[in-house]
Amino acid sequence: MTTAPPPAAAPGAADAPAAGATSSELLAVVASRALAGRRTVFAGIGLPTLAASLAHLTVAPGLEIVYESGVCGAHPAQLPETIADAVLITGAEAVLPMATLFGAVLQGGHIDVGFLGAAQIDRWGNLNSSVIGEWERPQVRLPGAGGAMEVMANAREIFVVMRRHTPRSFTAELDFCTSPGPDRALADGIRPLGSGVTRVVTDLGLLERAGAGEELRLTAVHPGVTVDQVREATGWELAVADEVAVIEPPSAAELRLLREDVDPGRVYLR
Amino acid sequence: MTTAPPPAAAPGAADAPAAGATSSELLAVVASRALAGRRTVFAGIGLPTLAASLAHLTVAPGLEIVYESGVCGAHPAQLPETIADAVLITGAEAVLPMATLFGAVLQGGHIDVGFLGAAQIDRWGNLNSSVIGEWERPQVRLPGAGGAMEVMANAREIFVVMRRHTPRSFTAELDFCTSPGPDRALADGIRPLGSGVTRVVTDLGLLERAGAGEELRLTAVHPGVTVDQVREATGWELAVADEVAVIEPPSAAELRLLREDVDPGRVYLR
Amino acid sequence: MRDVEDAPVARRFRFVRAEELPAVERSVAPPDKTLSMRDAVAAFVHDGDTVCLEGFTHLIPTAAGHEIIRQRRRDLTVVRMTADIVVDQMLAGGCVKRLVSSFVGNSSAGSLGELRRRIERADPEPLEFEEYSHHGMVCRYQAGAQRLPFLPLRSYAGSDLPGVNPALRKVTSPYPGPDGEPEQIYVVPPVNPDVTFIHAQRADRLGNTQIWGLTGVQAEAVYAAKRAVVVVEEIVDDEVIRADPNRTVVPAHAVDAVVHCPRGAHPSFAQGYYDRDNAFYRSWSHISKDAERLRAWLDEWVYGTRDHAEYAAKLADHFRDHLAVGEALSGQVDYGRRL
Amino acid sequence: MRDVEDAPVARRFRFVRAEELPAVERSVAPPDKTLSMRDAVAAFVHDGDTVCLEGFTHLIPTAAGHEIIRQRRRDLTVVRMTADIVVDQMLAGGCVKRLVSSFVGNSSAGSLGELRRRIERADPEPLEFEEYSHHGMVCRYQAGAQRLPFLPLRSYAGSDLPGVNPALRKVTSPYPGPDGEPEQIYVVPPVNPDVTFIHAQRADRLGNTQIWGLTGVQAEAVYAAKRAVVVVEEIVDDEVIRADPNRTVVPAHAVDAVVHCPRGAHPSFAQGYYDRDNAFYRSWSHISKDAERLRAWLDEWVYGTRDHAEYAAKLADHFRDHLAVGEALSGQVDYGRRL
Repeated sequence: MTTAPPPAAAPGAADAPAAGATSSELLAVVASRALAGRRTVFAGIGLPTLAASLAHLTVAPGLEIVYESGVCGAHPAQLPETIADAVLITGAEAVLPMATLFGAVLQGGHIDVGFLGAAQIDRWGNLNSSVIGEWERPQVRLPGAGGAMEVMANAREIFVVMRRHTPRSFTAELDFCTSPGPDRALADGIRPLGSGVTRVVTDLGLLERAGAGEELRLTAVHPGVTVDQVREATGWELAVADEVAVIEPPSAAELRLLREDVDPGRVYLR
Repeated sequence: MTTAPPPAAAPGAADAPAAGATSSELLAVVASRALAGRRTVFAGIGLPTLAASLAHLTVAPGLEIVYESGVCGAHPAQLPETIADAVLITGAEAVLPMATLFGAVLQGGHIDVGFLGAAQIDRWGNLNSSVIGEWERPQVRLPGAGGAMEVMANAREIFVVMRRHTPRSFTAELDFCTSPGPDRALADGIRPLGSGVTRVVTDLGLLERAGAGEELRLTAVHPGVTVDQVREATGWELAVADEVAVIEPPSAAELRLLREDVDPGRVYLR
Repeated sequence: MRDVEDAPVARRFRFVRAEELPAVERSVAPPDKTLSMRDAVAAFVHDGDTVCLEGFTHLIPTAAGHEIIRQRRRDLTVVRMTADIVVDQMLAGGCVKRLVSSFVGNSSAGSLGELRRRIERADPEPLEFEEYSHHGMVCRYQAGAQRLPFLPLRSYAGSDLPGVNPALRKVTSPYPGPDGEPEQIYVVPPVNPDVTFIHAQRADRLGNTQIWGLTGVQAEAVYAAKRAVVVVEEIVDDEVIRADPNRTVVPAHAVDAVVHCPRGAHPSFAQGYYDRDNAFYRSWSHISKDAERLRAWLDEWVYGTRDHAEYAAKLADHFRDHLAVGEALSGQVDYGRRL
Repeated sequence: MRDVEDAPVARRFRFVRAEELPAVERSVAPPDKTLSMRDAVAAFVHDGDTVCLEGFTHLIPTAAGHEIIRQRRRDLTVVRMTADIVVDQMLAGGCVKRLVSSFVGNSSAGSLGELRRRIERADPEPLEFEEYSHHGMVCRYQAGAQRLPFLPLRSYAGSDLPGVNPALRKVTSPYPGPDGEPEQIYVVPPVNPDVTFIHAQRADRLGNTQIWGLTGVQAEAVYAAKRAVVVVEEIVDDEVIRADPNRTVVPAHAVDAVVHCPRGAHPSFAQGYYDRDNAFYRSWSHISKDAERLRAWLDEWVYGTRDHAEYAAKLADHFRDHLAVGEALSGQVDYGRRL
């Protein structure tokens, strides 16, 4: 098994790969590219907001960012610190009651891509954000479902961004399934609208699946990362694509936008 | 059977009975008195609006008038011509989406009294506003349910105002039951919130019933009207109270308010 | 799982590559959804479609109905809570095969002549009629908007409507009722029109739509539809919309086209723009009572006008003398900005 | 039917008689619902009650929670979508036996120490926890507000939540599914709190309540409750409310008391009034991690203050220096008046 050489820099070009991107920058850039051409994205705070904002400036200029709090088409003057930050409301295109947000926008099928995080993910893209241990008396009580279950069930596809790819978070068996992918939903007799998790961006690479019946498969790694590394960091026997790509590192232009326009205060680009 | 003498006028008093009240004025005044102490009333345009507006000025100063269009607490500068008249909106306390109006306000049980009209009413207070003849090919196609069915099912009680008390409108059998009272609902296996029609004000007198299991009963007549007259004008064998009252005619004060404050343009006081 | 031990690491990577990125400027224009009414109807209304026109007394999308008549669409299913003048006109224009509604009358001003001829005498042809109550229609729009198989409501118990409308059904609640016994409730199915037209005071070019006064069921009717066209009195700058995002009743993502059509709600009204033409409502009962007179009216006012601008121009004096309104400003609220 | 042939015509008439009518002037004052927070909590919160506090990140009714702690209410069931700092404080105050919620965390700022001790270690006592998702809670409020036995939603299929929450059940739709087969869907039951508290920017004395920015689920939570208390930054004249009736999120008929309590939503924010105290959110994770430190905090900021005015006064400099916001006005719309 070999690692691909780093892509050749286009000398002097504004879009040349940049040196010294942090892990956060790497994840935000990779996730932003995956939003190419999308219409609507349901984003949480942090990396998803960075990715969506960057995509808005690059590959998806028509992208409408929708927040769980009911904000549609936010144009914040500052980087928001929560999904309900006052700066998201002032200057937004619409602020909807939650019943409309969850009922018509999300369940109605208007979200192309939803970003979700989780404490645990399994090979089918099921997510746990509820507990470590038993629900009744957990070792660690996590925040729970919030709207994640609804995003999973109703967005056309789900992107997951995980800062740390470890066997504990990429687990063979979830302690609790908070947000089930389509396979579990179908087993429960109900067909969800979307494909569930289609992309998982991690500090090691990219896992993908197309929808129900498919498991996550390693399709790309960051430069310098080997397939074996990813396999060892995964708690199940990881499926690997026939050809594993090397992810193009952030370009100078992407990093400049991210650092100067999207998060100049380095709130999330830690 | 005797007819009671007209009530003695209190000479010189502002509230003395007035001569020359029209039928519309009579109905509006009688209906307004029945709103004494009520909190919320769901009113259509015409006599119900006159009655509610007069009650607001007399027996029910805290009365909130709710319109099917979503207007709550209207303070119109002019008499409204429709339930959605622009003058009802400007200066109102609240304008609600229809989903909130029908879901939370009406079905939620916030309406004390709903006013309804109908082409036909039966002895149990069931109403027809759909068709004369067969539904599939009616002799006369009437407007239909609108929100009347919801008012019937969800208001605590229903007042019906009928300009003309005739055997065709007070019928033994409805051509079609649009808005069923509680007896029909119970027979369908569902318990409604309210009592259904509790008062019917007509040009002849007043019919009342307390709720499920009771039929309408003549309890009062206008001065000069006999019980037999009402009986003949009713398409079923009319129940009559042990003691039938004579309705106090409109006072001078009530008429003055009605003519000068409520409907100075004589839009409905024809 | 197949053996992946020796999967080659390749550069076949379907993410957008850095060099494919568009110029990194905000100059990329957002999608402009403005269309003429003619183009919007041509694009979004086809023979046999299910077409919803909503607006409860306020902001009735009359001009859209007239353009559908002009373009002689046929066999439409029309969905509208209050089937009133515009529906009577579409019936007379021969556009409508089926009507889904909860009120078929000319407000409190009288009758709909064409509708009554169609229903009472099948003249000139029968009208398929699917009848609900208002709340039933509201719930159908909500179910459609929310992609639900049904919604429950406390209506219909004991009514004759379920006997003539098999779409009205009962469900037993999985929770015990107040008396501990199983509880039944009626439900309605969703409605998902091919296209919904609404009229509104203003929108931006992206489709963010603001309505004040009666907001009715417009948002639900738009969200329920496969396509939505918003007809507006004014197209305004983004900044006007974004100064007051709570006023946005329909967000851009739910809108496919924005049509600028002042006075397009006549004879209904647009709060703050023009008043209801009550005289026309009253006269409609007379016009529509006589099939010939109704045809003549259509010839003059719909077929005889090229578009709604021409219709409105014929009414210019009437608007000025009878339908103009004075000012009653809302006051402002402060959304605040971070210091 | 008994024989009524000779029923006497009598004057026993229970309508209000003309001479009983009150003076016919508009001078009769409308009901003034203003109360102090102390009186509102004393009147509407009893031991063992189900108490809802709503506000999604914006306009959290913290001051109401603090007064409930001061009055040492016990055995409450607290209903709140995002159980956050105010819930952690009420838990620490010993007020809460049971929690109904869809998110138990300190926003993105960290953990709720007391809640985790209660759930993870039953320390100092167990907490009954009924867990939902956000949309599930929204539907519970809607069902409660609309007096429905249940509402369906497209969540929960395949989740482990129904296994730990028997209130999550399935219903079979009476209409065929997309594939022609019977279709199942999960439903949630209504919630009807004994009392709901919300915080809002302004209301009049009758209870007409206006909110801008995030309006969340406040209207549904109020309509679902048997009693509702609205806590506001400002009590304004009727005229302010009535100039913009579309801004009224909760009408007077749904409100039992109006409490004037500026800055009562701290550490959350009130759009246009003050910003979110993000530093406090971050510090709460540390404060609440240590039970002793949490008790000391309550002693100083809740038990040690007579009311919220005193709490806010202690923070006056902090509000001025860190939470003040600049102006961003909404612009005005014209509601029009008949000429």
